[in-house]
Amino acid sequence: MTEATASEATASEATASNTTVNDAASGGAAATGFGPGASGRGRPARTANLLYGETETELRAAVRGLLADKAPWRDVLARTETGQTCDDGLWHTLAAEVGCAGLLIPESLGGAGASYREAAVVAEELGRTVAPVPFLGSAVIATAALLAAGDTEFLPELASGAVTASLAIPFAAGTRTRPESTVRLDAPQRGDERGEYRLTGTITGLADALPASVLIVPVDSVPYGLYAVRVSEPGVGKRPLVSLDMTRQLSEVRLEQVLARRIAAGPAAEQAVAAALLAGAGVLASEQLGLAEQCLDATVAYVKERHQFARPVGGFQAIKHRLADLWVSVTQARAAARYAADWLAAGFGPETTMAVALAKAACSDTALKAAQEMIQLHGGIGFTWEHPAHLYLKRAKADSIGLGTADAHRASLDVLANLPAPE
Amino acid sequence: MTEATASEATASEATASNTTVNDAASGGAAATGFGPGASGRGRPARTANLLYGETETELRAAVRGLLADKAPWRDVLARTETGQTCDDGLWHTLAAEVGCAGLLIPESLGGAGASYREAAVVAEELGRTVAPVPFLGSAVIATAALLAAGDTEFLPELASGAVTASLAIPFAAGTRTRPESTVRLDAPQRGDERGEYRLTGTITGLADALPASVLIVPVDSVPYGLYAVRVSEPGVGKRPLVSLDMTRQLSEVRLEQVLARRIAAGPAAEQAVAAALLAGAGVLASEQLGLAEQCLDATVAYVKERHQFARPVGGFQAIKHRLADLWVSVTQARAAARYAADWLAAGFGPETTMAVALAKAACSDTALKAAQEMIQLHGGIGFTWEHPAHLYLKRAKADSIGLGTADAHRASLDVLANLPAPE
Amino acid sequence: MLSDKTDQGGNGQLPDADALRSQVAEFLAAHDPGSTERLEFLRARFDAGLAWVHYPAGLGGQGLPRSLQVVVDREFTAAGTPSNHPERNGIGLGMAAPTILAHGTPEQKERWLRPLWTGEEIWCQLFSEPGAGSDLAGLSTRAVRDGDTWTASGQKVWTSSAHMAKRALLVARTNPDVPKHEGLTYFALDMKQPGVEVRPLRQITGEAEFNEVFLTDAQIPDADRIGDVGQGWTVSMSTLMNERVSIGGNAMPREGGMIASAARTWREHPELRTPGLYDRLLKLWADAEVARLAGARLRQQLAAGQPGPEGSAAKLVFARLNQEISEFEVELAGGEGLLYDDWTLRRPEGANFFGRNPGFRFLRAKGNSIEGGTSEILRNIIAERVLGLPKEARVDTGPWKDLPR
Amino acid sequence: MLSDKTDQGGNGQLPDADALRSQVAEFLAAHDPGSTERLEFLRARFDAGLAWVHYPAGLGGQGLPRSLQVVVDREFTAAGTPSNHPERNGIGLGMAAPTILAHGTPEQKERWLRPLWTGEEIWCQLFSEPGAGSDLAGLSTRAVRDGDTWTASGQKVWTSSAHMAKRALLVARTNPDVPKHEGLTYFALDMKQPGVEVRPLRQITGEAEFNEVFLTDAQIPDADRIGDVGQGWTVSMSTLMNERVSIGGNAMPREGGMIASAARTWREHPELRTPGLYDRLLKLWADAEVARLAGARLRQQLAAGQPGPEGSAAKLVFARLNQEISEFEVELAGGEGLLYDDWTLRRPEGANFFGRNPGFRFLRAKGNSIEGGTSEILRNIIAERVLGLPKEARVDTGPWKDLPR
Repeated sequence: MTEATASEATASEATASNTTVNDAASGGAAATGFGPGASGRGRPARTANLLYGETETELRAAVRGLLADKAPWRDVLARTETGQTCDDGLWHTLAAEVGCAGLLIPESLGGAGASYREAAVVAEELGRTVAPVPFLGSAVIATAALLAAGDTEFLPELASGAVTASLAIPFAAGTRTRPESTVRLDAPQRGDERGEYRLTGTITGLADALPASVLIVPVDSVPYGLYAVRVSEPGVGKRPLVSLDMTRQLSEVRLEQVLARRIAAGPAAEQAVAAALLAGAGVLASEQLGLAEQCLDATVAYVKERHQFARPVGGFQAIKHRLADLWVSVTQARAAARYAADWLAAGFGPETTMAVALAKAACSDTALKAAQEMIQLHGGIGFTWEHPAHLYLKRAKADSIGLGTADAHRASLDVLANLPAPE
Repeated sequence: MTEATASEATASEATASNTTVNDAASGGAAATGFGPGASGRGRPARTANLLYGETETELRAAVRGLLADKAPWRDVLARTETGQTCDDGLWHTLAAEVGCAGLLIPESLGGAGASYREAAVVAEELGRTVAPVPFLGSAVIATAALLAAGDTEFLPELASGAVTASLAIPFAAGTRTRPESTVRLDAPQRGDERGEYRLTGTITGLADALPASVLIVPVDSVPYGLYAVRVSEPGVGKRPLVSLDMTRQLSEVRLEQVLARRIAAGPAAEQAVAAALLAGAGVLASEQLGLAEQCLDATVAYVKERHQFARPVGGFQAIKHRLADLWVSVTQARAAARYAADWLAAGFGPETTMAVALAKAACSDTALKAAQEMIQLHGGIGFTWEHPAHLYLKRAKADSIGLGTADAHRASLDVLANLPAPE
Repeated sequence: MLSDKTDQGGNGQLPDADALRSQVAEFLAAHDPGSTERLEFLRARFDAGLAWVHYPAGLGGQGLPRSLQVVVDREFTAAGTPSNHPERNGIGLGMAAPTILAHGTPEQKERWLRPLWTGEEIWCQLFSEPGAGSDLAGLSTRAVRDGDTWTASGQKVWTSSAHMAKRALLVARTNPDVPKHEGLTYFALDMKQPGVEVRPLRQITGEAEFNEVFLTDAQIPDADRIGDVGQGWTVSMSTLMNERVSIGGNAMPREGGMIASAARTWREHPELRTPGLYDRLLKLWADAEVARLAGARLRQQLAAGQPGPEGSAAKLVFARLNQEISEFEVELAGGEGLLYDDWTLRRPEGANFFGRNPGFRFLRAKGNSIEGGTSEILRNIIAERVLGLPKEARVDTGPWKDLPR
Repeated sequence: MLSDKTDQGGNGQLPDADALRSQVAEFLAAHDPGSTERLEFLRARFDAGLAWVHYPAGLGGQGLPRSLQVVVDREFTAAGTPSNHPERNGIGLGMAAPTILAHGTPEQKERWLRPLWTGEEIWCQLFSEPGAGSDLAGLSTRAVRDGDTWTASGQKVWTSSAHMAKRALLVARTNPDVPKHEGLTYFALDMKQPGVEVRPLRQITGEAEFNEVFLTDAQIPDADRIGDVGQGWTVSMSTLMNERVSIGGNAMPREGGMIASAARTWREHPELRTPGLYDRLLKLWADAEVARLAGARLRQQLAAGQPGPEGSAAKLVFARLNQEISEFEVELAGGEGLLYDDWTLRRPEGANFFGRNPGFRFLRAKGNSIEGGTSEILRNIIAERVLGLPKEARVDTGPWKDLPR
């Protein structure tokens, strides 16, 4: 079991048992705008907790149990071919009864006052089942925007599950630069006497917007503003789009002179959008982690059962080594995902941006690899419609593009890690 | 043996049997300067011959026989620790007796009047044995420069093996842009009454320069010029460098007011250097191919013999699949190397530049991968000095940098294949 | 450049090409494409030995080198004559015909080859089963003989064009008491009978390009058995050899295949370009072009009578590149890449690896490393047959009926 | 952020850390580092139970959690006390000590642990053989008993610090007539005797970091046998478990390890930057940082009493990254990358993965996927022990003497 040893290299450290993560930079509690910023630089280093806590483990068990019962893959698959691709019933249970909608919302506003660490665990479970609910869009991204904007009107409704919200930014937008808005402010530019505004424009490629009853719409007005729109208002139109991942169907939203309330303006609005996208990318990484784990588990189980040449396919060494490599990737992805969740829980700042970039890059690649191995190692059956593998492949591919690709997040290391690009 | 079929996709073509390579562009016979140029655009497409011809096969047999006899790996290894890292005896036999020095030189100048197709085959065999002879530097690169410069003084001496020449450009130089010269022209700038010049300067990182008795020195004079220097002249100093690949040891050359003859000036000189570097890169690709094949062959042979767990290591499926993948890479690399050799034989032009870029990129990666697999699959023994594996690893790594890295050659596809870089 | 013999292989020009051209000219003079009815014309072409010139005289050919086929095809195409639409009968032409030629009786060749070539009879292949994919020899479909008739029952999968086919190549187990390779027999099954039910098999693309075929006491006259009883494995192998060369080894122009749309999108959409994607594009473009050259080299070897084992390499690389390039293309497309064109169940005419939108190409490419021999099986074949590495220890040598499944 | 129990694992702070600090303070008061002789000081520290606090009382410790060791080490380092130079006795501290503790007799622990910890006695490991690398249990070195003495003969390889070692952990075959795992016995061998010859084993770097050790009738008193006769395999496994956790799983600052020099070169030499290299650098930097986090998570699991199998993952990733990063670094260096610093045969004090020049790091890294368990063996372990996939069919279960070699 040993070919050679080089223990000297390592034994000296091995005798010590340093268990801290020496974070080079550290995060700021206040949300910063786009780009890494520098607000957090001065603050003391903290030690990230990369493990799962008891409360997180309990939450996971509750969510997993519910999904096992309410989101078996055959139902998830069948729903992708209906006119109602979002499972409203499941979402209501998850949001209101389990309380997932209010995880990030302070108790003072009716939420659970938990953190991104718990939200990330819920995302892992949703990734394991590719359940079609707007947790990411409403309970994470829109909620993060409202929190950063200091909203108090909508958050209680979100916490109770009465309202589902969506930030009107295309899913394919990256987290690094402020996406250009395709919505304009109609006269009166400064809003009417009741402080109300009118919005007109079309935004396409939105995730989790179909079930949303409230839209948070950024507008490149002067100043840049964040506006809330109730879809019940006249002039709001939604069009479902045929999406690669029908378990998180994208849509196009049209606004015609729609009544809107401004919830943030200027830097505050910009920071709210930046925080929302960063939080979304960080939590999405955990969704990808859960997806990757499920693909690995399902494939390992299958190759133990599937016989060819009168042997379990999982007994062939080439298959064993590939699954071992995949398991290794998952261990790496998990560390990155937990690091991002823990830093998001601590607030926004350069180290949080770094953590999210590392996690989204690692988890995007791992989830895609896992889904592809799932199909290949299932052989023909994995290539058929009547098998869950393709649901995972499509979700993995869409997630790898959503909220910044692995490439895009690694590119942010130019500033975050001081690795300048070639001229 | 079949999981599914999609023969429709292919059967229609399968019934036909098109055996031609549709070369998009085609080469010009005249040497062009740096960059792909456009001289060849208009000319009719030709069909590249990607196979080995009879004369090439015979030449291979002769060279392989000689090397098996004169360059066993233990001798090659031992020589790397001597003061004489080039095997002059072997080189003389190869150059003069087998006639490898004059392959590219027309019979009218005492050469064999063969082509780059044969030179490439010799390079393959030299790669298989990492034999320390200056074939690439003298019989390919320097010879190509002299041919392009229309020289008649030195080529006969090179053809006879009496003289070994080296182009004074660092091995790490790429083929795409003209390397800056570190040598200057001393007064009189226009040469003296006998048309002789004086050169001063230092060039470092030269391959195959230690055994060279003639140096071809490019100088960024006005006009740009190519000068020939006899090493016997006063003022020439050579210093061997401790090199990663001691089977092709690099060196530094110092010139102090050295007597030189100008053999080309202006565009002619520039074209000569461009042609020499391109030809060198193309033939080097075949050297890498031969090296990769030898690493594969030696490793396959070893894992058939080596027993662990009372089984030949080569019977473990993970090992089998890795060697299969390596074999696949070699088949790809061979096609690219032959394509480059065949286009070089046809002359210089855009398609030749394309062919060399593809070959150097593919063969650099394959050779490095093959040498690394050789070490890993030999286990501990492959990591020891007293085994040939490291000679191949060091040669493979040096070759992957020499005359343009894979990255550098692929980068030239921006123009060659019209794949513009991002802004 | 040198012009040694192998160079002749480079363009398939052999002395009697001209002779053939004049043959075609005479034929066309005798059968005016304009006035002759389509089927009549094709049958006449077959009978004239100008269908597939490498087939024997009397069976549509005249025993010439396969490389001359292209000459004949060019002439007929130039003259605008009716086509036998090979794309509609890929398995018939690519797999059934060579199998029949190699293993069929004179009577079977006589009976089957002409309607096959003219396209009157479409063929499909009943090999794979849910429980027998890579391990084809483990298949369970039973065929029992009673006098001059066989009765077959079982389930087959991954059969393309089964819904259009008149006949099928069927491998069935005729003796479960012997080791698995020895108990198989090969048949030509008439698909148009009550005992044969064809159901569309839907893929991850949403399309149903393939079928499941359920056999329930399907009848096969013993006259339609191909090869001896118990020889089914040998016959199947020759069928599959023909399949393998047909995937991934075809002539293509530069930037043909999957790379075409990726390169086009790159050129037409500067706004989508990023440094990371550029590095991937350059690698993929170069690999695709090198793979194209490797395919060309393979065909030159065949033409020069130096067949090599590189065919398996071609299919492995074809699958890998199709997957990596389409994966790249979806990412390059960004927001567009998150969309799909249509999920409704369709029945395409044939496989279309490079069609529709990036999402479709991405999904369809996943099948390339499974269909026609998984990449894992191909690596085994290369390791064992090309590199001569030891075979896997076998545990399936006992009677088929006793093997774990 | 949350502060659940596991968070305690995050920084190793446990209640009795202060108690320990005062212990150390008392000890230092009693033994002035300035005036006490080095060896005397170290022995006293050992006897005071402040050497390795997780070891039992009387053997240099006091049975405390391993995580508290860092507290003690900090205090002693702060006080500038003499070091036992763990880097010179890595195998002794990392592998021999835990093995002796787990399998040694009280007398052996008494006799060996103190001089081992103080550095008076360096230990090495005699496991691998030319014919037994991954298949350690197949080793051929024989040990024959005659009364209270064993006589050992054979060849061992890859033994670091053998030339400095006083004692060696030796596994030898004491019964060739039983299956290979059952015929092994574990010994502590006195290296300073005529029957032991140590020769430098040169690596591809030019260095001789390891040795070959030739045993010719080397004598071993039965009192130096560790574990029962025939139990050698079990004892070896516990030794190797300690080895595995020690490679690749160590605490590092961000941009520590192999990535450090690559990133520095990138920053300091803008002229070397290319787009292709940039893409590789970003991937490697990100992977290295994630691997660092995975290592930190692994240590948090251990500290929280939730040991996981991730150790094997750490070593696999460590090897892959060291190889890819150093390969990148040589290419980045360009012309400089074609040079080497020194090929002359040297005897380094220990392994130095990250030292010297890029060429050295590139070559040395090739060993990382071989030493301490090849990457292939690690993948087997993960597949079988972590994922529960079927084991390879074994053909080596018969008597050792009858196995093919």
